Amino acid sequence: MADYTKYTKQEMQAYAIAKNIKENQIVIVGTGLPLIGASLAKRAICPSCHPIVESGLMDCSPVEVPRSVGDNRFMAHCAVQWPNIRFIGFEANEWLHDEDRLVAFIGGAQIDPYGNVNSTCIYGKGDYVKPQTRFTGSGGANGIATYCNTIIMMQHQKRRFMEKIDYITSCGWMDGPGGRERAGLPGNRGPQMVVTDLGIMKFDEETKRMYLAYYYPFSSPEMVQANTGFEVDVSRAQLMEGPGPDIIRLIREEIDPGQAFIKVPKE
Amino acid sequence: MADYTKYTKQEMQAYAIAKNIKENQIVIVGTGLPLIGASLAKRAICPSCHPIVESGLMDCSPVEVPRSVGDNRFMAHCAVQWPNIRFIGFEANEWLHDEDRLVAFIGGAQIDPYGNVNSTCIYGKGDYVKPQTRFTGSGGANGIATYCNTIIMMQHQKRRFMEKIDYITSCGWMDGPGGRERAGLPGNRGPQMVVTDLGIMKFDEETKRMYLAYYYPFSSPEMVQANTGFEVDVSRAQLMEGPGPDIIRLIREEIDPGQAFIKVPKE
Amino acid sequence: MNKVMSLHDAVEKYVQSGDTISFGGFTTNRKPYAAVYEILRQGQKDFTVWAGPAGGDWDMLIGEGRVKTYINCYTANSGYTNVSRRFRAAIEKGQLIYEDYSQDVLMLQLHAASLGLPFLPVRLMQGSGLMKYWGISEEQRKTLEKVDDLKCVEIENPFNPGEKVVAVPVPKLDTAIIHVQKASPDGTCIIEGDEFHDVDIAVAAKKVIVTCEELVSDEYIRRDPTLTRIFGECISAVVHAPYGAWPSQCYNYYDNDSHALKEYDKASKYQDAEDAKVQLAKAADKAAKAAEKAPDDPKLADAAAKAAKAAKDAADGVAIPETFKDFLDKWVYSVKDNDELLDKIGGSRLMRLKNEPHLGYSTRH
Amino acid sequence: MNKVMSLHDAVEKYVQSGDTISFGGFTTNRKPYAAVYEILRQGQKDFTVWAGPAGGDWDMLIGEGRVKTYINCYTANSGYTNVSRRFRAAIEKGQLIYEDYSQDVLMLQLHAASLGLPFLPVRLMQGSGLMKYWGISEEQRKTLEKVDDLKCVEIENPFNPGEKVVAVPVPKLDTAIIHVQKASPDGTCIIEGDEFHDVDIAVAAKKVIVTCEELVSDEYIRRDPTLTRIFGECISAVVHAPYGAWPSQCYNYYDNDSHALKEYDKASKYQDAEDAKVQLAKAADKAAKAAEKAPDDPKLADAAAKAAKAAKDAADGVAIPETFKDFLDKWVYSVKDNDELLDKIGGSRLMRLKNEPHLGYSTRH
Repeated sequence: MADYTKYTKQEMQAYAIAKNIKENQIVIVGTGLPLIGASLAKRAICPSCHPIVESGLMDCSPVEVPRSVGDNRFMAHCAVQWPNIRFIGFEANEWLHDEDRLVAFIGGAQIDPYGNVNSTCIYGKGDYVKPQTRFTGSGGANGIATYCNTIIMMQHQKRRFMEKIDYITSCGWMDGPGGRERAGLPGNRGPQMVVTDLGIMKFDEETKRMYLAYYYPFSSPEMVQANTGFEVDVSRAQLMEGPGPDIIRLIREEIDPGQAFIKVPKE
Repeated sequence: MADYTKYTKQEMQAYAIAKNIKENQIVIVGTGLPLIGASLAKRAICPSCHPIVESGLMDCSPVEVPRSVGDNRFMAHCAVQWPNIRFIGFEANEWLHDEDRLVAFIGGAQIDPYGNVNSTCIYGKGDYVKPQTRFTGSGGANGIATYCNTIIMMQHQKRRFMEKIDYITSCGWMDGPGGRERAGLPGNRGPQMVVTDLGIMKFDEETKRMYLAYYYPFSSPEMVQANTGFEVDVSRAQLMEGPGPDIIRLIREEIDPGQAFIKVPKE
Repeated sequence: MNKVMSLHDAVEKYVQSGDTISFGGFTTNRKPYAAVYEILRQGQKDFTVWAGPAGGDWDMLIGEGRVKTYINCYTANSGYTNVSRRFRAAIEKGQLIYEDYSQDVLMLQLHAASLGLPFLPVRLMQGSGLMKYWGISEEQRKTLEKVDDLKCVEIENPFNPGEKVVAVPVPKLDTAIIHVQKASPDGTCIIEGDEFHDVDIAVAAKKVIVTCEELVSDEYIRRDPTLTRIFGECISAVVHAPYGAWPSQCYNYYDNDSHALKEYDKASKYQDAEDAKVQLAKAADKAAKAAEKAPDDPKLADAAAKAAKAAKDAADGVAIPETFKDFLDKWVYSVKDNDELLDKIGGSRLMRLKNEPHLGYSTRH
Repeated sequence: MNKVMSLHDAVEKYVQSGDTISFGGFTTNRKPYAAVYEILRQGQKDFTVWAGPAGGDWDMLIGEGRVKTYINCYTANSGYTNVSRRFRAAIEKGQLIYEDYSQDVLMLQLHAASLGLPFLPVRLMQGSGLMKYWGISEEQRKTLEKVDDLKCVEIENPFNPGEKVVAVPVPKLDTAIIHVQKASPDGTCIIEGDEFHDVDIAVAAKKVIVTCEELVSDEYIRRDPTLTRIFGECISAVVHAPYGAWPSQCYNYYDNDSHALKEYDKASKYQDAEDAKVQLAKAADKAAKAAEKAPDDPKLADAAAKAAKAAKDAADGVAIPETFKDFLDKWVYSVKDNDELLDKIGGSRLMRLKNEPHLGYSTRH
């Protein structure tokens, strides 16, 4: 019989995502880990949440894990198939109406202490026009980071957590307190946390700088600091317990049985 | 047996409308006479035309005469049920693309020699804020008169054809040559003619002032001048022949058998 | 989340006096009349209105003095009443604060609100009275909390130097009310036929009431998501109100009630009995003068006699024509809710209004 | 008017070199690949592109050097290729003139074009690199006839003094190409599932080619006008191209061809054989250095040996991996038209891709 008592880093990360989704929240997910996390939340932790995707598919409950936000796996199992512009309008109006129902997962290649995220390019010896490494660009992330509270998904590596990133694709707290307002962004929205394979960072209410809020059973504050390219306050860090076997069974057998996004090591 | 050799003023007007619709034109119609005219064109004179209405219903071929532009009689028998904003965008893009396929029928309460039309209010002793007589307001007419060539439908009365109208709801040639450009309007669009119960006015290419182009078998250039509140050039007027019995039969028996818009006097 | 509630509770909870409000539908199609009647019954007022192509819906609320500011583009029960009569009377008497936009601009404004745009630039209204004349002056606008300080302003297109375009404000809607064919308890909606501006206002407004012909399950409404139009999280309350658009049309369901629309056309000529007496006296006076001027015209003499009799009958209380107030008493205030209204209309009349599927309307009424 | 024509004739007539062009669909869904292949075959180039959420469609045209200016927000065959590889290589080599907008802004720009707005004000991109960095400088923009002089500009909201918002230009599209489920000869279209930005570009573009899974009669498509999405007069040419979105998905019809998308993912790593040799040599070099640094790691040693062999096999011409050019030769240039492509894909493979109605995708491929 399968052993569900052990879990991988990614499973921990998906569980951390799921635990941070609240009752009745409208959750903007992409594919990959956030989708696994949101599916887990929907099925086991917080069934009242509403997953939506930036292509405009609202209240999704895919049977098989979709590969992209425009995938028919979302489209065939959702409540409404809106064109993208209606999604944009919905996201803007949630802010205009001062509603606090939306939370969004975004990812990126680089992040700075204020939660500004780069998913456009890494300059290397070049610049924006001729970078060393080009990524996809914004997609829906810039708009999401403008109007919504975000949870940022990152791999915890020094070269990703940098004091200064090359390019801000999705705005976090900018340069700290008041930074969003100065840039013309809604000040009452912004990154809430960064969920990585080593822990959960949050942002200090005063300074808006990242600090370690939780580490995992298999990580430690020291590991987090060692893998972060800037000084990170770990003094407030608490241990987050890992998922139980029922959660792991659900991920492996029902949510991602094909291991599209979470690889399970062979026993 | 019914006698189709005689026709009413309104039937002549509907026929005049139909004769001015061209092959493959996209025709913006409202209800009332223009709809009867367009239906006549579609069935007998110019079957390749595409009637559309400002509510967004495209390529309409109603079975029973609709009472309003949002009527289910249009909606159930059209090609596409667009929301109004797509209609607006289509009309703007036809101009942006320099397409010359659109022609629109609009009406009004007052018209001046340059084809500016008032369908908002008559001041009387009051003003715009407290007028003597209030009408519906613009509806789609202002946008149509901005972007499309128009054919204006009017009852030919002195109090309607005025040198100066109280309020311009739908812009014609403004104050004459270059007037539209000066106002910020497309200069290559504007009123093409005014079809009344007494004749067809067109606009002089040089002066943009109205002149009588056609009178009907039952009217005359003198009648037109007598019922026009400003000097109108009738020197170029020609007789337009009336409709044959086949046309009248079609209007009475097939297009508007309920006499919703064209009353037929009892014999 | 189950958002189903009674019409009474939905209107009580989500329509407040002073709200900025917009209704769905188009003149005489899919107008949310059931909710209008409930607002009339409950007494909310002082609305700032962004009326799309409107008809009797707003005419009734204007006639009952519930509208503070009326921002509009077209108000008529087209085909029945060329210009809605209480709307017209209120303006001609100087009793209504109102503003005109063209329909294109107003619909784009509602759409821009749904897209969250900060303002809207258009190439419309230029050269026309719609730009030149303001129903609400800049001074007055500053005193109206719910109205933008400017109706419109000419600005330059930053991408085409020298080109003047028109900027207009984007509405901030408190409340939207729409009537749809099918809705489910979580607020997901199916609109059949033209959606009009209903989706726009449902996204743009803070509070949204949807009344529906059929209340279906959340599972049923998801059977074919290509048919759904509104995300349930936009909706505050779902109310089951069959024939909730009566006497306007509802695509695939029923046709206009032409009898009721004609009744309203006639009744809404007169605000109330007093107004009927005054107007009939005036009409008699006018007819008498016309007859005097042409003493040889027997038709005019006849008309004058008839007008005189109508005026006298009204003055004496012998025969006062049905008025706007009477119409509302009959169809709104004397009935408790939508069920009582349907009983009053009567089952057979409702059946006669039913859509004939092969035609898309009814030939039986 | 009957607008049905062959794919060849439609592309020849309505796609010109130098056109400003946009495709419908979303990354790997309903992308108009059949038309892309025909453009590749016919040789049109120098496109100014307003790419929505793009994938292999534009990656192929970029890889073949057909794109002059690429205005984009996202380019990936998501789930198969994280960043489209010819797009990426072209940028990293400085060979592509490109501009980034956020997806929200770009989609709103296409929408604004469909609405005929003069420009578009948004509350988006503020504070980000998207405003700060311009892929195409103001100077360069002035030399590009089809590109606006400004990427964006901060302006004040005239209705909210002090509020800075971002104005962006509205695209002027020459050509749009979309793939839909059903179209009729007069150009009326049914789109099943999400319409994406397809209706927007069909209204906004001067010339529009629609390829369709099923060509139905003008009468049939009007049976339920609530299902239709595009007015025929927007459309220039209607092309019957079953599986015309292959290897992307088509809602209600077929799933992604994951084999083909994986094949493209691998092949598009290398522009051509020469590029493969260079890249494999570099990879071998890198692996050798890594192994050198950690002489005790058998895994690294193994990887270095494998990389060295691959590089040598490529250099010797013994085994060159499939390249981008090979992929196009195989699936595009060696076939004459869509029919030949379907034969090459093979009937059974097409059947395996077919949508399973109860799921909305295929489990058989």
